[in-house]
Amino acid sequence: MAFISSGYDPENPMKDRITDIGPRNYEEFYPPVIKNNKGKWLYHEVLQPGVLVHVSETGDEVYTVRVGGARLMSISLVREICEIADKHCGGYVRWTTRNNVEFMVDSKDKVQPLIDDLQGRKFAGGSYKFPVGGTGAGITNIIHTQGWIHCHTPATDASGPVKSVMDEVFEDFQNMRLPAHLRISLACCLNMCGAVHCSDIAILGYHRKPPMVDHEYLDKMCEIPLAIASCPTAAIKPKKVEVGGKTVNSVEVNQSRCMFCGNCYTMCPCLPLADKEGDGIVLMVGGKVSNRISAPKFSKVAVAFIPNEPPRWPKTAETIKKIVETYAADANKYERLGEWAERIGWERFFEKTGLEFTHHLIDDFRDPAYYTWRQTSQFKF
Amino acid sequence: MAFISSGYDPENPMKDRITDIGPRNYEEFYPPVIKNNKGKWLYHEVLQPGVLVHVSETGDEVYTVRVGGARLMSISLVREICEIADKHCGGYVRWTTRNNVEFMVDSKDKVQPLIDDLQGRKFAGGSYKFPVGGTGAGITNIIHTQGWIHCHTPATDASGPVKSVMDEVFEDFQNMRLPAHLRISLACCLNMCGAVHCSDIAILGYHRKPPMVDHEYLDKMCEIPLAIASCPTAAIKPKKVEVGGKTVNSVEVNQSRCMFCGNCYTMCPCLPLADKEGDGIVLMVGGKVSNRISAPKFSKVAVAFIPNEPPRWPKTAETIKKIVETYAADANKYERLGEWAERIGWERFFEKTGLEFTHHLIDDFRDPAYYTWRQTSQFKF
Amino acid sequence: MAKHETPLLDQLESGPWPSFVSDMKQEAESRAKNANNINYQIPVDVVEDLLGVLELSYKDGETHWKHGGIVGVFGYGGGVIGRYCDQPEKFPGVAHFHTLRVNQPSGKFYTTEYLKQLCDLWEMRGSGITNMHGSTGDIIFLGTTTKQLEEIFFELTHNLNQDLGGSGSNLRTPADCIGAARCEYACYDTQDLCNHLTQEYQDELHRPAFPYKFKFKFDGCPNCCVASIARADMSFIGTWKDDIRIDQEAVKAYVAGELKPNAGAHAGRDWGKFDIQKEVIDLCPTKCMWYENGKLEIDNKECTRCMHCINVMPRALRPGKQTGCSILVGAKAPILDGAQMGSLLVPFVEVNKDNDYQEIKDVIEAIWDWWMEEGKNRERLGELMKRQGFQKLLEVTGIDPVPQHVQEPRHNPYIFWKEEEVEGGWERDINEFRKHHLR
Amino acid sequence: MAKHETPLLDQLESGPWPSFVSDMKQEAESRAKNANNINYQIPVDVVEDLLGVLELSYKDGETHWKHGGIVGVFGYGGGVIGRYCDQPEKFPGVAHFHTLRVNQPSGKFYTTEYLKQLCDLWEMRGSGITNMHGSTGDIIFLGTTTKQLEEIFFELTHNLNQDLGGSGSNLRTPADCIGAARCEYACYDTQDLCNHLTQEYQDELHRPAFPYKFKFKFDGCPNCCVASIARADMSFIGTWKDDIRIDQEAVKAYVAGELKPNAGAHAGRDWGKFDIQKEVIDLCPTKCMWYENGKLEIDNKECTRCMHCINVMPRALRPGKQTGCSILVGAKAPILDGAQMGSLLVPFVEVNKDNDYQEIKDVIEAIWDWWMEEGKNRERLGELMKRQGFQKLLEVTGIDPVPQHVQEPRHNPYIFWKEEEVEGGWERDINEFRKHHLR
Ligand code: SRM
Ligand code: SRM
Ligand code: SRM
Ligand code: SRM
Ligand code: SF4
Ligand code: SF4
Ligand code: SF4
Ligand code: SF4
Ligand code: SF4
Ligand code: SF4
Ligand code: SF4
Ligand code: SF4
Repeated sequence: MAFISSGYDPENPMKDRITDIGPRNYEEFYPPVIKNNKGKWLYHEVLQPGVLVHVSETGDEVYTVRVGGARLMSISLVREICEIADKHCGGYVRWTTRNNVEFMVDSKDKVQPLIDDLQGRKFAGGSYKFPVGGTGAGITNIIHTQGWIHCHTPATDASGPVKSVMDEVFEDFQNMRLPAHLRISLACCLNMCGAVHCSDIAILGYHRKPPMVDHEYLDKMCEIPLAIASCPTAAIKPKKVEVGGKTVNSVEVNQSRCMFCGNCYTMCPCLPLADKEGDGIVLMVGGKVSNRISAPKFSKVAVAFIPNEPPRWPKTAETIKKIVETYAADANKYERLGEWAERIGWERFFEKTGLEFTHHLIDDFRDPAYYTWRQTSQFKF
Repeated sequence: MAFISSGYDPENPMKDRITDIGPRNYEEFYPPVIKNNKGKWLYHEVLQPGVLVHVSETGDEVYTVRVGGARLMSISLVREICEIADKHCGGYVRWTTRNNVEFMVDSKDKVQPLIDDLQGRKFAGGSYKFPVGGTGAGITNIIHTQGWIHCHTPATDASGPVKSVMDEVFEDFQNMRLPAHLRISLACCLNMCGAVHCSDIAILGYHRKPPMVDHEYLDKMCEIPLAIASCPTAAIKPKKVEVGGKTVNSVEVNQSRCMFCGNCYTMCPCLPLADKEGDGIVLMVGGKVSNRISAPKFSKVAVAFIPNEPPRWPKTAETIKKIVETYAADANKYERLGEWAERIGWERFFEKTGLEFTHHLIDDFRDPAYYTWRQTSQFKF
Repeated sequence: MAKHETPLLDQLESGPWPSFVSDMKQEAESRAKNANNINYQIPVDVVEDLLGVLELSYKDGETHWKHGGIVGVFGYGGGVIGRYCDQPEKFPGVAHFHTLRVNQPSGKFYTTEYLKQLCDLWEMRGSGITNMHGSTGDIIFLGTTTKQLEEIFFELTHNLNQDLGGSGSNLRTPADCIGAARCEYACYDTQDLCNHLTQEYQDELHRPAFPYKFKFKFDGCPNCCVASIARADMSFIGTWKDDIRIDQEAVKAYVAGELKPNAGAHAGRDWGKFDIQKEVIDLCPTKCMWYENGKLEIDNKECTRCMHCINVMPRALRPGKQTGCSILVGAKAPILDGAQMGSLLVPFVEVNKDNDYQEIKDVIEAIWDWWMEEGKNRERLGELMKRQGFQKLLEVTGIDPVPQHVQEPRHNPYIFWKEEEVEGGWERDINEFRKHHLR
Repeated sequence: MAKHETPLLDQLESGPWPSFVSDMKQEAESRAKNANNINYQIPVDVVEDLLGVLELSYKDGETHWKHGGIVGVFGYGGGVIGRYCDQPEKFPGVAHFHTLRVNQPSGKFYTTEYLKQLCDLWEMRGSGITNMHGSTGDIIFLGTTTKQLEEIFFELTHNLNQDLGGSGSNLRTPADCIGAARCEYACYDTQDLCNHLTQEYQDELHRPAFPYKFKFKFDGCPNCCVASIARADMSFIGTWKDDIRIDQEAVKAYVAGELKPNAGAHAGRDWGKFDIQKEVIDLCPTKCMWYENGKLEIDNKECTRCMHCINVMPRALRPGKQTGCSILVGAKAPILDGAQMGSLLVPFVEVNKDNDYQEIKDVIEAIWDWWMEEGKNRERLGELMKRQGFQKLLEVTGIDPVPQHVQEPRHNPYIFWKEEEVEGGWERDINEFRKHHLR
């Protein structure tokens, strides 16, 4: 492993330095049919799950084949994508906002060969490399975050639960039988790197044990005032502690005020929360971001806790499946999961899905909690 | 004015003392037709504005004639009510939860003479004593409070604005042309002695100047810690002040944090807020308490301030009239004012009523304020 | 001639609505005349001075009443509101001008006999001015002197068999809608429950032991004619569990236009022919009704008992027979942190006269125990609920959480887990942790 | 044979959904083989160690990554997330394992030529593992050593004409929906606005001068395909001012069943014949549409541009021609005080390429000035808005309050009047007051 210089001179970092050039210009990357028809599209159609056509006022058409993928991708896989794009799509490809890959061709006859090629490719372990789907009233790719693969704050993994859940609902990735589209997202901790707070179904990693305090190192590794200020519930106070005969400056956590947000740990590595038994998953449901029919909505907590069950998180996957099936059977056409729950009432949501309603689901966080209680005599038995 | 003893002996207050006997039992006061048919009523009908019939499964009927009244009543007027009740109703009468008076008779032929008698009586000044009305889809009596007639915290009068507004909307007291019933309430200060916070139209007295501090007397007349604790925005701090060469304990008001609630004045008379120019009326609209169709709603601030204009508060009365007329013309049958505003959108409410939307109407009080801002791209131009 | 000129107030005599000014003037005159030779125990010109001080407020745009100070009757901590004029020299008749709160009878029915007794008493020992009624529900005797308070109380209790209502950090005078007495919608006997609890809790009503005021209100059905849901720490709202009773013939009569929709409440305008689809079925908030082959059908399981259909067609529809009430808690006016509606605590409870409403009292007393233990000075129940959480309320009342308790589940995941709920507890050893996770 | 046993991860290879484990294994193998004789600049077994540490987490139920520490490229305060393994001895290949955020092109279109260059660079100087893409939008290079950071940056800028994205208290990498490039609904050119502002604000993107992170996202219409309203401090959502364009012939074709509703998006189930009344008109949130005599009519003044009808009948309905965007501000994830959606600040602004989007920049810069002045450390714009009030936001941006700013007016009357708004000001003399109001 010999070091090879890029040309960068550490002694003289400013030499030839190029900065602030930003990303490549999008125009360089448009396939010709896109370049020629940008802003001129008249309408589209979903021809089959995963396949769209857009028709331009010029008469041009673009056919899009969308495939799912773990967004954690090796360069081998990216190169395979390039190979396919070179073969079928003139060397262009795109990613969607939900980490699917879109192959575009400019005429109908190129579609089927492309699909066949994509569907035919499998990993050694047997899973699809490029399953076609993810359009319309179905389930598309799960937006997710790092989990145990790269982050220091997760309360669950990301890629593993995503794979498990997508396996469970895979048919709905390749079908469009749901009342409306259903978006699942995962965030491995409360930082919620994604739009998890507004998803039809949100899988959220959550801690349930207050931080341990690594007194011996805390003052060396952290800024105590920042650690204290970081806590939204003011659960952290400064404290002098005896460690190995020496008095050190440290902090104390008022455990009963802690709601396990991990913000203190973000600010100070001497306050770790992670714990095998404490950590797990919160399921939230009924959020949305589109402004279609109803305004965007936050997801609501439907299951307060499911333990982490690596490698396949069966209880999480099952519960989601149950919610999806109940929704599929009961909602009206065009009705998002949250709109359905509101129409039938949350009391019916719990009855129909068979999920247990526990005291954890009642809001008790700050003033706005009050607005979620029932301030009317209207309810269903 | 010779003192006449009731029998009470101040030297021996416990002598013959009777306590905790509570109110008179309701049964003593039921007219026979009520006593006989309690719990057996089958249905009712509003025969004309102010006149109801209730029909019992026994075949009995009770006819109710409802009349409006200033709830501030002299005993002369109460005696006159008794006289009427003796004459027409066998010596029974009742008050409603909105301070109207109800005369009940047990057969139809007694109704018209009763109405004629009631409508015929006028005060020397020319106003009705007992105007018949207040039923159904109209405007009934205004719930109100003390104002300048008895309370120490009002920012407006009660009886005066009520008289002025009722004069303005009097036709709707004697008609039932509105889309639904419309309830107006008045509270002379933020303590809101009434259901003003959930009224179709709420007239609220409001201060706009922070309390003055009567340093010289404060420590003598108030408990400083209580005064400080009373302030919901923590605007009050202890302070030592020089008064006439002496240092006294007092408090200081951080004026920019004050929202003029008067709670400090309730706790401490040395913090008066009342001010001729500062005080006036806030108009709130769209509240309701019934659970009919939609859940109960809070009233929303529609006009941030109208100056007090005694004796007839013309701007307040006019503005209310304008709101009523717009609502009457635009709402659907059965639609309460708040339901109407929500259906058409508040942007239309302001457009149609011609009321000005000012920055004061945007919530900025605590966390829940956020939920009243517009979190969607849906709006009307 | 009047004692004080009242050019501003005089302008409130015109117009159709009953003029309180005219009424006060007639009372002032009546006192001045004293046709019945009453031995007035407070100044004869009290009403004139009241008009005078009010006129001054109209001129100044400010009240002329001061803080009350502690006046009352011996042994009671409520029922009297002290009041003093800040211009006593100009208006000596109202220099002291306290109100008494006389506990109204449930339902507010009266015999004239009783009313007249009240008038006689108040004529002699007070201003002769009342509020019929105060916002909480009491009969308000508006203005007397300190010395008369005990006298009035003595006469009330001895001659009128009548007690005072509440004020201060007490249970306040409970109030109810007319209910079963004259309303076909009533799901329980509001008068009886109101009266029973008023009598049961006389001690709480008269002797301040609470952190702040506490109010009960009783509505016979979800129409809420006493506005309980908006202004009672505990609202008892009638409801039912079984099916809405339907008289299909009467439904047809409505559809045919033979019966007036909403019992004629909309008769002031021509709204066109009654349209059951538009006026009832489409407005049902749960969309659980349909009209087919001349029959109205209701999927009662989905009905939230909002009353709309019943209100529109009272001769065809009636609440079910398995009636009781829902209990909502925590409503209050805006001081300090904003107004609150009542929040549903008990979805359904039978209102059982036979066991003296024991289930209901159990809920009341559990709540009081909690509030008296935990409530801060001047903290209403609703505020305590906000501060300690709805969960705590369920805990102290021993009620199981059900989805009915919420309009929607929380949208923040900030769940305050308790140590005993978490496997393995909270105590951990940082050094053990560091074995697997180097610094 | 693999370096580490991964019995748990192996179970994630089965099932239809693409297995990230299989993919990582293929990369591990490819590196081990090194068919192209790459001179790997980080350990060849990096992916094996990554699998190993992940397997350990699956066993332990806890992450094995530590805090980052400050690593980055010279002169930039963002673009790199430092990361260290807490078991470096067991997994030396990932002992340092920093990510780079490579600023994706707007719209996320690529040529394979460019992608292959990225792959080559990342193969030699990094783990060969990426995220396509990160949640904010960047291309994520997942894992390299500190030493390689400058090398990669040098190659990116010199050979790929490509810069890093944002991290830290910076402007974060802006992102957009596909918009006009391939979507008929787009009301403005999201790619151009996204790219333009990214370029314009390179300094803000790379050099932390803000209290905390700040995000832009660009949605071409209210469908919000980049979820801007939920996760951008400033969301630019396309909309229009004039009328929805209607092709009545196409409407008829939908009604006749010749065109598939919602462009075929519901084809997976038999929902029965298309019913324009039920599926479009009744679901319109403002009820501003009706179908009469074979014609669809829209009362456009009442339309709130929710997109539903257009989504259902894209061949018949199109957004108007007078297009632009709404700007909503303050969305964020739940840390610290709860999640926020964007709140409407600018109901409508033209998106004007010709003047380099100056009106939009004016809003952005006014907001930044305020936030940089007043924002506390780690306070997002949304939180500042909550703390100082929406009024303040209007003030600093010079925008007039309009009812469009609120879903509903305040229900508490706690208005913080300013002294200059109140006649006579606030200074008063208590002794003057006491002349009229005795103590
Ligand atoms: C490709 C993509 C944009 C991009 O820049 O990458 C996209 C593309 C389209 N969206 Fe989207 N949406 C895309 C993410 C989203 C998101 C964002 C998200 O989920 O994170 C949303 C908001 C979701 C939410 O509300 O939670 C979104 C909400 C919509 C809606 C509103 C649907 C609703 O019922 O609320 C429509 C309208 C429709 O479906 O008819 C729509 C419609 C469309 C159309 C039909 C627009 C058009 O005419 O081309 C495109 C094809 C839809 C399809 O897949 O059936 N798109 N769309 C994104 C594909 C993601 C994926 O790989 O699955
Ligand atoms: C007499 C009284 C009860 C009492 O104990 O005194 C009463 C009596 C009736 N109410 Fe009420 N309501 C009375 C105050 C109320 C209140 C309380 C208030 O306004 O402070 C409300 C809640 C108002 C609100 O939501 O803001 C109230 C909301 C209703 C409703 C629901 C109306 C709605 O559209 O939301 C009905 C149903 C209806 O009108 O069909 C109703 C119906 C009725 C019926 C029809 C019940 C019956 O079958 O007898 C009674 C005659 C109604 C009429 O006047 O047209 N009553 N009613 C009260 C008369 C007040 C007055 O003098 O005007
Ligand atoms: C007399 C009455 C108004 C009226 O004209 O009818 C009244 C009068 C006063 N109320 Fe009230 N309240 C009256 C019903 C109410 C109601 C309505 C109700 O009970 O249904 C409310 C709203 C409901 C509630 O309790 O939340 C009400 C909410 C308040 C508050 C605010 C309490 C809160 O928690 O937000 C205060 C302030 C306080 O307690 O310091 C208050 C305080 C007062 C005081 C004692 C003023 C004070 O701060 O000392 C007033 C004495 C006025 C006087 O000089 O006579 N009054 N007060 C009502 C009692 C008459 C009766 O007994 O029937
Ligand atoms: C890489 C990425 C997740 C991913 O797997 O895709 C990510 C990863 C991290 N985020 Fe994030 N955030 C990422 C997109 C987001 C998003 C989504 C978005 O931008 O649309 C959000 C929610 C939107 C928002 O900004 O509110 C998000 C909200 C957070 C927060 C909470 C911020 C808040 O104000 O509530 C934190 C906590 C913090 O800043 O300390 C955070 C912090 C972090 C840190 C830096 C952890 C930390 O506390 O130091 C994570 C580093 C993980 C790692 O080791 O690589 N991340 N983070 C995303 C960035 C990739 C990219 O550049 O494309
Ligand atoms: S959600 Fe939390 S654990 Fe997951 S990547 Fe973001 S910061 Fe890390
Ligand atoms: S986890 Fe959150 S609530 Fe708990 S101590 Fe840390 S910062 Fe405070
Ligand atoms: S509302 Fe205020 S001013 Fe009016 S009576 Fe009640 S406490 Fe007094
Ligand atoms: S009026 Fe209210 S906000 Fe102002 S100082 Fe007094 S208690 Fe505080
Ligand atoms: S609340 Fe119901 S029961 Fe009571 S009077 Fe009103 S309608 Fe009748
Ligand atoms: S009571 Fe209300 S919810 Fe029930 S059927 Fe009638 S209208 Fe519908
Ligand atoms: S947000 Fe609108 S314009 Fe952008 S891709 Fe989605 S549907 Fe098209
Ligand atoms: S865009 Fe939405 S609001 Fe406008 S007409 Fe269509 S469905 Fe109605």
